[in-house]
Amino acid sequence: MHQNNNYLVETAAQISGVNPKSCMKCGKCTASCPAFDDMDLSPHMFVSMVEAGRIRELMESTSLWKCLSCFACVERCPRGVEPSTLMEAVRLMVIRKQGGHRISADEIPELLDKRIPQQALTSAFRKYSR
Amino acid sequence: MEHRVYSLPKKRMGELFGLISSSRQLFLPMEKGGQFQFSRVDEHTDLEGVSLDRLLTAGSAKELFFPQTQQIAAFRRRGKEIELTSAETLTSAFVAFGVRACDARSLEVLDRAFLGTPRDTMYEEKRSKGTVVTLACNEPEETCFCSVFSIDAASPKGDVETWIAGDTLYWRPGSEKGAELTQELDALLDPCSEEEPEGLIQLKQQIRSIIGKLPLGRLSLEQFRPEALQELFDDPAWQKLSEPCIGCGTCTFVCPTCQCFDIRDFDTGEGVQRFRCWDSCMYSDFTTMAHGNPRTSQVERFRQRFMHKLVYYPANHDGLYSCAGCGRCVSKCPNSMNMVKVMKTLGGAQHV
Amino acid sequence: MQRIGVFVCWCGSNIAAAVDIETVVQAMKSEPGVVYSTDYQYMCSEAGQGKLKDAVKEHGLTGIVICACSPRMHEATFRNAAKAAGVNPYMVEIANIREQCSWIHRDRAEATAKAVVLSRTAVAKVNLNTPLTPGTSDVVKRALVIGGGIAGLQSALDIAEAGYQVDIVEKQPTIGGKMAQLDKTFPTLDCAACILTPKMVDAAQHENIRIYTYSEVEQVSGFVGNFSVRIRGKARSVKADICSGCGLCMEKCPSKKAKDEFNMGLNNRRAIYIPFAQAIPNVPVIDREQCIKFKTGKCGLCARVCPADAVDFEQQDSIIEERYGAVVLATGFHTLSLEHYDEYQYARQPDVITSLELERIMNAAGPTGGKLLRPSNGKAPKSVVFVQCVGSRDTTGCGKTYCSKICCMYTAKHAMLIREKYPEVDVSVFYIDVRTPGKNFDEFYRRAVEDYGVRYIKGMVGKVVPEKGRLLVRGSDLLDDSQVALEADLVVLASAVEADASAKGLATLLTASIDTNNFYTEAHPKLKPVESPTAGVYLSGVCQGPKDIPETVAQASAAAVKVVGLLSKDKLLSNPCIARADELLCSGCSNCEHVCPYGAVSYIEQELRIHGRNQIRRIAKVNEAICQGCGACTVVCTSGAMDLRGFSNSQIMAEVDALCR
Amino acid sequence: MHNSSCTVKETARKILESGQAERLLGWEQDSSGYNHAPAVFKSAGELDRFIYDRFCGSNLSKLLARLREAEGRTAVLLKACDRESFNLLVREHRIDPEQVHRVDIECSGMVDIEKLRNKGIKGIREITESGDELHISTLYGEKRCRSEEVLLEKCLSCPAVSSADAFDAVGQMEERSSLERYEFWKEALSTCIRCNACRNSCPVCTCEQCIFDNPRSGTAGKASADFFEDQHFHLVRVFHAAGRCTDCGECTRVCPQGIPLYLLNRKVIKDINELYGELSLEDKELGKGALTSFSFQDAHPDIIRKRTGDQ
Amino acid sequence: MSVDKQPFKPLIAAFCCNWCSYAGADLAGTSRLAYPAEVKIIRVPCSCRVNPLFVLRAFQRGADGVIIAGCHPGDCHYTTGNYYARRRMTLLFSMLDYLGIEKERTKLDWISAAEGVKFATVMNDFSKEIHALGRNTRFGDLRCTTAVAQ
Repeated sequence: MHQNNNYLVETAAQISGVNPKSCMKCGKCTASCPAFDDMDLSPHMFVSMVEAGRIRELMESTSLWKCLSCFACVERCPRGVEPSTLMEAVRLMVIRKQGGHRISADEIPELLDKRIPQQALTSAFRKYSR
Repeated sequence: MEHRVYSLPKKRMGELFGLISSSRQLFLPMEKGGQFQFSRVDEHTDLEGVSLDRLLTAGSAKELFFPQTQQIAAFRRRGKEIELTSAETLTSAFVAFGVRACDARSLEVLDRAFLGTPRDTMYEEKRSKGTVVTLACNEPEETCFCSVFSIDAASPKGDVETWIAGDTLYWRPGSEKGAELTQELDALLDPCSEEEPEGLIQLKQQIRSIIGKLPLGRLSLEQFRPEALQELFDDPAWQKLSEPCIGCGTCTFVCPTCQCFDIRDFDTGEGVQRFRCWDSCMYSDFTTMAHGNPRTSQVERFRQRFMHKLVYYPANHDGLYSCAGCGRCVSKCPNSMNMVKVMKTLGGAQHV
Repeated sequence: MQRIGVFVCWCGSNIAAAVDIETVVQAMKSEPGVVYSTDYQYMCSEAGQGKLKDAVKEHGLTGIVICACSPRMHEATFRNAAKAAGVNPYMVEIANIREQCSWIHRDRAEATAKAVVLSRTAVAKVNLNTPLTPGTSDVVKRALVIGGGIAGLQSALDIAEAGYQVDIVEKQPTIGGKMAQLDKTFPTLDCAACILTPKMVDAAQHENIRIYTYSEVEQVSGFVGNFSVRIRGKARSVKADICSGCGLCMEKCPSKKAKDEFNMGLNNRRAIYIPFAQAIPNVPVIDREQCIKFKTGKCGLCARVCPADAVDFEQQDSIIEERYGAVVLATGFHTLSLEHYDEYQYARQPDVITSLELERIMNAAGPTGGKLLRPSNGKAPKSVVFVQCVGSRDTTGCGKTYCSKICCMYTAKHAMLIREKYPEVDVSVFYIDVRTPGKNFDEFYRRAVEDYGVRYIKGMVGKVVPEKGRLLVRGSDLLDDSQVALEADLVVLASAVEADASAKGLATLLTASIDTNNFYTEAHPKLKPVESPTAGVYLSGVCQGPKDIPETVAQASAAAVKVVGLLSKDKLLSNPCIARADELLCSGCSNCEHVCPYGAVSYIEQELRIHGRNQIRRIAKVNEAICQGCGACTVVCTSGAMDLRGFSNSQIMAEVDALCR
Repeated sequence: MHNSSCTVKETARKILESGQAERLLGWEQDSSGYNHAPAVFKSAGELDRFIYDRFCGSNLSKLLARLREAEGRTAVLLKACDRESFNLLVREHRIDPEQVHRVDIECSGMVDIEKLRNKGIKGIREITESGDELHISTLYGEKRCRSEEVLLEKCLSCPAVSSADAFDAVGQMEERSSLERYEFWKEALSTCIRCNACRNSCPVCTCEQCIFDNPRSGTAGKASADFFEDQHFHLVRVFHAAGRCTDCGECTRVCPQGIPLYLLNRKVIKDINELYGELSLEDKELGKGALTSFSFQDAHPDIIRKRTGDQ
Repeated sequence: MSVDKQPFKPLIAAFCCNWCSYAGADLAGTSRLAYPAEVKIIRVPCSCRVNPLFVLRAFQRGADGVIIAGCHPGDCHYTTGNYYARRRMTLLFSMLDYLGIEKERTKLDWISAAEGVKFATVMNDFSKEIHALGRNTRFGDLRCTTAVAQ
């Protein structure tokens, strides 16, 4: 189904409950982000792009999946913007668009890798399966 | 003059109402907004709402003769002149059907107040045009105490007296007016052969037997004599009795015998419309005069109401009490204070 | 019944061209109360006013309706004319048939009909008007300034110079406030003490100024022109009148563990102390919580060494009761406590400091003698990082939602001063926005960047981490879209400005309102920026909102002018169109008190005779000197006891009736 | 209920015997078994007539305000629904809490005798309770009725008795079209006889003189000759209670015409809850109400225009 | 209604605060910005002076619409009056709507002394709405409407 841009913006806002307009562009999120080095879009840009309605680009970006959901940005943001929540919302939008299970419990042992933080795997399982 | 009894199968009462309402306005106890009250019935009315089983309407039949609000006159300003128009509206003939014995008695009480001297022409107009068709109370309630005032709910006095016994409506004219109405209904009403049909005799017995068992049926009126006026007036019990009274006017407004009214002007901007409206002796602004209010505390106002009903009125009207024992105040008082409690407290040793 | 005269003005052709004047004049003749109705070309002219005066005499008028231009234009003119003719000025009403009728309606019939309605509406109101007289009250020719910082001092000096008595109440042992703690001031970089201390001396020596230090306002009653104030002077334990300020006591005091508040706790002071060398009064105070004598009963060394025998351990608090005509609030500010900002490690790392602490470190009279040294080890730093907006512009509830306004400038000042004195030290500033509106402000900031090589990084700090004896500052550079990690020896946080804790209590005492941030609210944000909504109470300095020294001084002087303007009057005339409670109707519910923006309503227990019986009732009383006549109280009054003179319930309802007729 | 009835009486006895209060405001038993009137008890001896059962619906805090000038302390029994009224009266200085010995009592719902009658039960002689059933002995035989079916309107959404949402009915009314609402209220309010029971029983209405009784207020309208006056009376009554009404349910309980007045009061409460939420702590401390406080973020009245789209 | 000979002429009462909206109306006048003559202004010191009773009174007396205009939030001459008015009128309008009175008959707007254009626009728009609604039949007192109806 073709999703027009307004719909995407509204959906992101609806899922996250976040108002990107309250961002004052201080960059504290980016300053706090432990996954920054792996991201091509830093958290503050993420917020800024949602504000600008560039959701489709975000949905296609790889940074989306690099966020650890550690909530450092949520914790530190002085304006209550919650970049991580916003990312989660866009991730959900991608998942909902594609539908179906993306990971099952059986697959987890294969995926176990010492370098992957266990927390990330658990949250991935929670997020990507139903 | 003794009138004979007529009968009509109960299921044909709809036709009866139709016939009455074709020549006169007809008022019946009907449900409206969840409450039962006398409402106008015409050919468009759904008779489903008519309830003759319900003992009492929320307001009494008094409303038909002495409405809560009635326009008296209108004044209109023309420049600096004032033009007066009287708001005399003529009432067309009407029939109130299903009036209970207590409400019928209350009209007698009102007559004494309004048709004495000076005569209240507005009341007189309505009274002369209205025909009261009473209905016997098949199932009196625990709040009833009409028998205390020698009212016979088994044989209610009215222009026409009716009974519903089983499947039959019995109809007996009680006055000239009633006889006239009966004549108009000639086509429907079937004259009975006996003076009192068996069904009717049985019903009356049945009603009287229930009345004999009513918990409030044996209140004593002995104490409420004109001679005891001062003693009753000074009774310290009034203080205690009036404690729960919050001074609302519910008892007076549901009372079939309360007759006080106020005259109010309504400024329309270009003139004044003058109305009379029910007033309540329970209100702090009742009979306020230039100097203020004659009764400044609730205990005085409370005492006034009951003294008027039980002592002053009978003293002035040959012993006729201004209470018909309908029990509306008993069931409607927000704080459960009522005529019965007053009578019990002040009425003598056997009830205390 | 009134005898009303109606005067319909043509306003040349302004009204007459659109409204049929004669129709209006004739229509008014049949309105109730009207005994005379006429018209004139220019009612506001000398001749027009003369016509009015003549008519008053000839027809014995008690009320006047002028159908003319807006009351905002000539109400005062016609009221004066009425007064001259012997009619109470408040018996005049204006029907606005120019601005709200003839000028906007083209159709003559329509405009005329509307003019008739507006005129009869005014007639209906005048029928219910009552003569009103402005109240008067005396003015006590003395002002109270609460707070002895630069704001309070400036206000006090200006008032005193104008010839009025002023008392300053300062809760600290010395006047001087926050400015005394500063090193240099932007944008001129002159020394704060050099410009402040002369003012302190001026105030101390001024014949019209009394200074109560170590004192607090405890109770206030009264109203504009006549406040009664109780001031509690806390016991110094040193007799100020005989102490010579020699300082011997301080030298000998064995209790040395108290944090020196003046130096932001960076070093210790004695239990008997003078906050700083130029303190006024130059009289020590004993910190009873620290003093060994007070704690254990033993010691008393100071008393023994005092050559003037001024130490008095028995000294009690003193109570001063005084009356004032006006009050200036100058309670100043504090910097936000940073306990909620763990990420900056302020509480754990001694080398993470606030800007005010840096001021003391940079100050020649400070704990390091003016040398920039790290509090942790006393060594010179090689790199200093400043973080802006710490606790400001924060909507999460940890900090303050507003911009603290002064941080951008003082950070630029600090950065510049460090680079000037220690060119080898790297200085970086993390900022969100640089805000420098002000004379020579932006130039100053640019100098820091361009001439002094301060590195400004657009971004915020995410975390400060101690690493190998230094501090690793992790932040973002948004312009570069990068994360930066700077090694620093000193991290300076620009912590938010917040209203002094005393503001809230004083607001209650004075019924001056405060906003959600505890800054005092001004009577009008644009037109009355130095007045509080409570008449006779004025605002000076940061207590009204963050501001720098020049702005503070400007506001302080403005407040002083307002005070002088008030004190120069012998009597205050009050607007008679004010609220009044009908005592027989009032139920004492306090709702009017709750909505009054001026605190003009108070409650009294009054004995009333009701139905021939005496009853004590709690009833509302409106203070006529304070009430401004907004009418908020009248609407919350359910019994209709509260009414507004000049705009009474019955008057407005009569207007509605006439308008809708 | 029976248990708590004995406990309440015992509590009352202790208070009067110990002298903790000079008098106690409670209910006095009536021989009808349901028409118990509020009464003042001055000594433990008078408590023989004391009753606390399913028929003690009246809110005693209103009567307490009338005893303001009585010497000494007055003890008052407060059911859950009456307590907020009490607090309001304290807040508005109509009751001096120092002069009151407040006793919170339990309640498992009060019976609406009108509802019982509407079930066709007449000629009541005695009512007894057994489990969750009422046994009514009448002139016309024995009747039974589940007590929850005949509770007072105010009990139906009382957290102690039921889990129903008090605002459901208001929500349903809001759903109707403007014209339907108009027709509904026209019918409901036109039965009003202006007896003032709602006003006089309301604990919020304690003005020394009500504007409806004050000919100078311009609002006195004893003669309700036009429907406007019925609307006007109830609108003004509700508005005077706005932000103060504690939903104690007295007005609905006492209305002799059975007008659903709670639909009006709860509408205001619902609006206040939805638009303004809880009062700030500071406002609460000052004893302010929803209409004597404000917030800078309050909605503009246009929100009403946007709320429902119909005509 | 179609047999009505005269076109519907509504009656609109406008309560304007003295400091902002009344001055705004004056400015509209000075700028010759027309709005319908059926809008008639009553001057009050502050929007918080408008008692709901006044609004009801206007409707009782036959007004077809009532508008209250005050200073913008934050601009109140008395600092807080319009905030109280805002709450009170919101609840009043909501209650009127609830009773089935057309909600378009009431309005509150903020008009500053500088907003002559806004004053005229607001009044024109409001008047249009009232025209569209027609005569106020649900909330008037029949006894008062004779004069208006003629």
